[in-house]
Amino acid sequence: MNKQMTTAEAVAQLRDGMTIGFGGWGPRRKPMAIVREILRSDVKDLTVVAYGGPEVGMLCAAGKVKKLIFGFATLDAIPLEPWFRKVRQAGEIEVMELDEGMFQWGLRAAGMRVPFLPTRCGLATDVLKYNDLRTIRSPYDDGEELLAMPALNLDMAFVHVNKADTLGNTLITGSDPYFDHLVARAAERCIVSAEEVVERLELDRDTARLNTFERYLVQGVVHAPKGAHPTMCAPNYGWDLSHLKRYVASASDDNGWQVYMDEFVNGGEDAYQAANGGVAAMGSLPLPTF
Amino acid sequence: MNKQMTTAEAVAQLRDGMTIGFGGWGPRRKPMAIVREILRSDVKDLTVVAYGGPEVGMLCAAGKVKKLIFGFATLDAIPLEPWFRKVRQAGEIEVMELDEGMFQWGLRAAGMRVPFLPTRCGLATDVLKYNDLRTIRSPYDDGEELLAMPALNLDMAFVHVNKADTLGNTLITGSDPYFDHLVARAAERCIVSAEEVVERLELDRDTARLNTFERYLVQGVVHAPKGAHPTMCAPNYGWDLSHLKRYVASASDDNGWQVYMDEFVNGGEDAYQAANGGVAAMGSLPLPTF
Amino acid sequence: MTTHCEFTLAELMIVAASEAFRGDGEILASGLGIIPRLGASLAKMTHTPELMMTDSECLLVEEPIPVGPRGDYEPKYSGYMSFERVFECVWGGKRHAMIGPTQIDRFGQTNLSIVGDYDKPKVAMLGVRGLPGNSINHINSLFVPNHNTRAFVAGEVDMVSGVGYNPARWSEHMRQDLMEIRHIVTNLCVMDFEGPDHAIRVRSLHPGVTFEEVQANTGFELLKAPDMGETAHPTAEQLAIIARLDPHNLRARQLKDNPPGIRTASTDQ
Amino acid sequence: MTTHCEFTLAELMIVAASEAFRGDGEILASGLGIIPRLGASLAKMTHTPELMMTDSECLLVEEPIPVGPRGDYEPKYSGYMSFERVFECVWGGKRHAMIGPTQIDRFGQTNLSIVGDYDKPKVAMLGVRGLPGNSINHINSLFVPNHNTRAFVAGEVDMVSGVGYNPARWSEHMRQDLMEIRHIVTNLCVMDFEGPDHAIRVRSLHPGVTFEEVQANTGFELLKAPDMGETAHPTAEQLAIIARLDPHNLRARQLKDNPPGIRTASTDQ
Repeated sequence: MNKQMTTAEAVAQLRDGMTIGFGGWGPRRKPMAIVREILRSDVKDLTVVAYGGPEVGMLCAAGKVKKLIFGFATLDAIPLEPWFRKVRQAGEIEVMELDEGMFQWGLRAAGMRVPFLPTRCGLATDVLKYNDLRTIRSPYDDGEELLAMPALNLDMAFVHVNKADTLGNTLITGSDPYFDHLVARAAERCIVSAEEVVERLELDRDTARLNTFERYLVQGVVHAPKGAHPTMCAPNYGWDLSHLKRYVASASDDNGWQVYMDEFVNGGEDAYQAANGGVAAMGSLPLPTF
Repeated sequence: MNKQMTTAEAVAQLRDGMTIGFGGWGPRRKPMAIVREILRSDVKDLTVVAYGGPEVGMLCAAGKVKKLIFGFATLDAIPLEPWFRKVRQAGEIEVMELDEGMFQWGLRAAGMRVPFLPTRCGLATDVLKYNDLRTIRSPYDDGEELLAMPALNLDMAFVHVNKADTLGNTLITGSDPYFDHLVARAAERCIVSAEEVVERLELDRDTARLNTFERYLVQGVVHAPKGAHPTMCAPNYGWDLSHLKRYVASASDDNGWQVYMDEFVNGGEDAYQAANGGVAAMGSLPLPTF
Repeated sequence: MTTHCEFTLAELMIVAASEAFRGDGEILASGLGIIPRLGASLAKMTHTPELMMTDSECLLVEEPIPVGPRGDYEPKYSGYMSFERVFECVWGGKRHAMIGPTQIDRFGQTNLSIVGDYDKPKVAMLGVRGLPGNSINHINSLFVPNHNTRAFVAGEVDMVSGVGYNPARWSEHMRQDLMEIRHIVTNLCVMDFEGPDHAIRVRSLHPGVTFEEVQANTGFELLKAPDMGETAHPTAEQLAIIARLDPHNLRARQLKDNPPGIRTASTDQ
Repeated sequence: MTTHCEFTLAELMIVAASEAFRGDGEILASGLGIIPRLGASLAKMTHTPELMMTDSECLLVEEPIPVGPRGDYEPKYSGYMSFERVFECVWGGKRHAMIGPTQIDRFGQTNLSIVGDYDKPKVAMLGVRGLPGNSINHINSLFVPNHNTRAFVAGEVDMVSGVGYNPARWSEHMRQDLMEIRHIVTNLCVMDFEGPDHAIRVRSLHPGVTFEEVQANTGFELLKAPDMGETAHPTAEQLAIIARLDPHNLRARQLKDNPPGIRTASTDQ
């Protein structure tokens, strides 16, 4: 059993119209090497499900996104995601805009294979108005009305981790594992990219706890060092603010996206690393202070 | 802010008829020093909520339990909990017998202040027959019928942890934190007992992750070294099989419970430790191999 | 090629238990009790290496851990499976558990709660434990060390703890498609649910056991699988692996008098 | 006793923000943005030490962490608050957050999603983020650095992201009792929701600001609190703590031109 594959093999599994989820949170630990491969591919009409960072904006910029299911899209240090904003303002994508808590609740429902989970979140807001969401009543004496958050079932999930083995065992060594385990559980298939891939993880008790989802959820392992760039991948490296600014500018420049694609994406991952100062520089980007 | 108190002060907060939850799992990390204090008290008519170990049997033996909400009661190495069995067979307690997963689901509902959470567990079994549980239908097209697990709201929770500070910050250093965080969240008030109590926990990033619930949930901190005995408290010490056997025998002996109370409980915690070979011996009980 | 060698009934049952997991692929294999656990471990060591297993606490291992005291053996872990995580696994359907309930009925419904009247039971056991959730969410197999009519009851079990294929228990809006009961491994035979409407069939008889003996010790009617034959004997390779997985020979203490795998005239039930 | 000293409007607002957390006891205080965060930190350092705070990532601290680069400062942690755990906190109601929405209406409903038409918005912002869940589950306060009619809109906000006290939005079976909007701290005043039916009142005016000016910059009618006075000036002790919590003086960059706390004739809006 060896689940290693290339980014190209991973992305070859996508089909037009699929619903795909991304791990990470905003500009944090996003599987960007895989996103760049998607940008280079012909796949289209995707429903993208994410706590959105630049992967959302880039896929929007490239016209890959039919529908976005999200709680936010942001680059954090730069609050507004430029391409998400541009495409959203042009009315070019459908959206299912959710509370952050509802979002993880919908992933959780999918992972446990229930059609919905109830929550108070979203009631009395326009989240109910603009989405096809229903409410339910508690069957007990309280009779409370709650929002029924539907399961967010994914066809494919992409998650970037710090370390993996060829069997699909993974470790997230940053202090916050975010919701990647829920993304993985919600998906029919999950492919991880990893900073480091070893034959077998052989862990002690403490380190084993940094495994947040099981290998039976993982169908592919891609070795992608600096694969989260320009997002951060704690504790390995921080986000690349200068790259992010360059990316933001592409939304204002004439033909900006094509120029960004030519400069960074179309040449492949080696060229991408070279264009960003090489892996050593990328790996030494300092972690941001919050 | 100093939340330190004695077991006596902790137990003085109980009132007849309260619903109280215990952390731990079977014979693992049970707040037994507090349980012994309850055994010495006048409190009665309790509804006890637990993944049951000897705390359940002892409280049953002492006639403290009006109703038991549980998924199981066991001593693991000795599968059948003797006093639970005896009292249950005599029809002396009400029971709400739940699937292990439903049990944590009900605690979770209480912690997030929703009246119920849906699950497939329990459907098509007699769990539905013997409890006042209702089902609901998904409001979406699937229309699936699910069991509505009601919130298990607790008046008080008792949890034993490896380390705490006087503010109520806690660490569970065993590899499995069980469901103590859910027990704490489900409760109006939570009192922890701890192997070690320090003024302030000052942790590094990795150790901080061993904190599984927040101090705003904790109203009292009891210093109770070997306070989980005769249950295990990994990684500090294992369970005391010879004590557990002695306890099991009490259910068959004439006047067995009174003898057990006199021998181990009525004299207070110092006498308890002495009767079990002293804290050094109790602290060096080997961890069981599974 | 099968090698002829001596084996105990426990070893035969370990091999039969292992067969229940064949072809499961990547799911968590949980064998509860020494024989089921050795069965799951043997499955992983031989025909189904993709299986996942824990250290019987909360850590995942890629090499099954021998049962009993470990001496200096330090397991290498590959991941985490806390009790809380187990419910994610169970509810996600990624598990095959082999458990030993107290009662089983013709629908495969199981009981681990009480025997007798619910309000004042003759025998109170563990409680339903994880049976309701396990049985409705993932594959289960059953292990019965004493095949008799107290275990395989007429009618329904006294307290239905684990679901089965009893249509009266399911509404049209409940999802029954996520459950499966795979095999029942007993000290007499191996059974499955592949008869009409999931009726229980005898799949194979242990050496020296007759169908009539099995039927006489079962509280409901059994079918014979068309290809019902003798339960496969352990191979020398399997016995060697079992010996490594059970260095203290705990398997010898699981069945009364540790009977041989092939009955002699004197080993009556 | 108040010491007379110079202070900026940002410092005045930090102290006003801090007052919003007074008496909250043991809950997580989350100030989003430099001024709210310094406000929450100041609250913990002075009148409400029971408050809990994070390192703005996922670890709990008992000493608020200064904003900006930390040099050699290594925080001591007291616990864990991953993003996942935050939802346990929020849904459990154990939090008071101070956030800066783009629009606020007379019901306290907030918007962080879009301005204009929902399908083709004039401005797309962050998305609703955690506003729906935060607002319905725990205490919230609001921070508005530019008090004007674009922030405080007539009618309802363009996309109701956070709930408010608008009866039309609530059914009789929804629980509205878990929500509370505490204070609104702006560059002109402090407001609360303690009017009849939670109508918004001006609680205090910043030095040199008139009620009429506030009203003119607000898209809906405001009430005056009976004891409406001047917003409390920072004390020397508070200013010293603020300086320690913000060693790089990031607070000076939060408001355009970093105006003084007491308006001079030339500091018109």
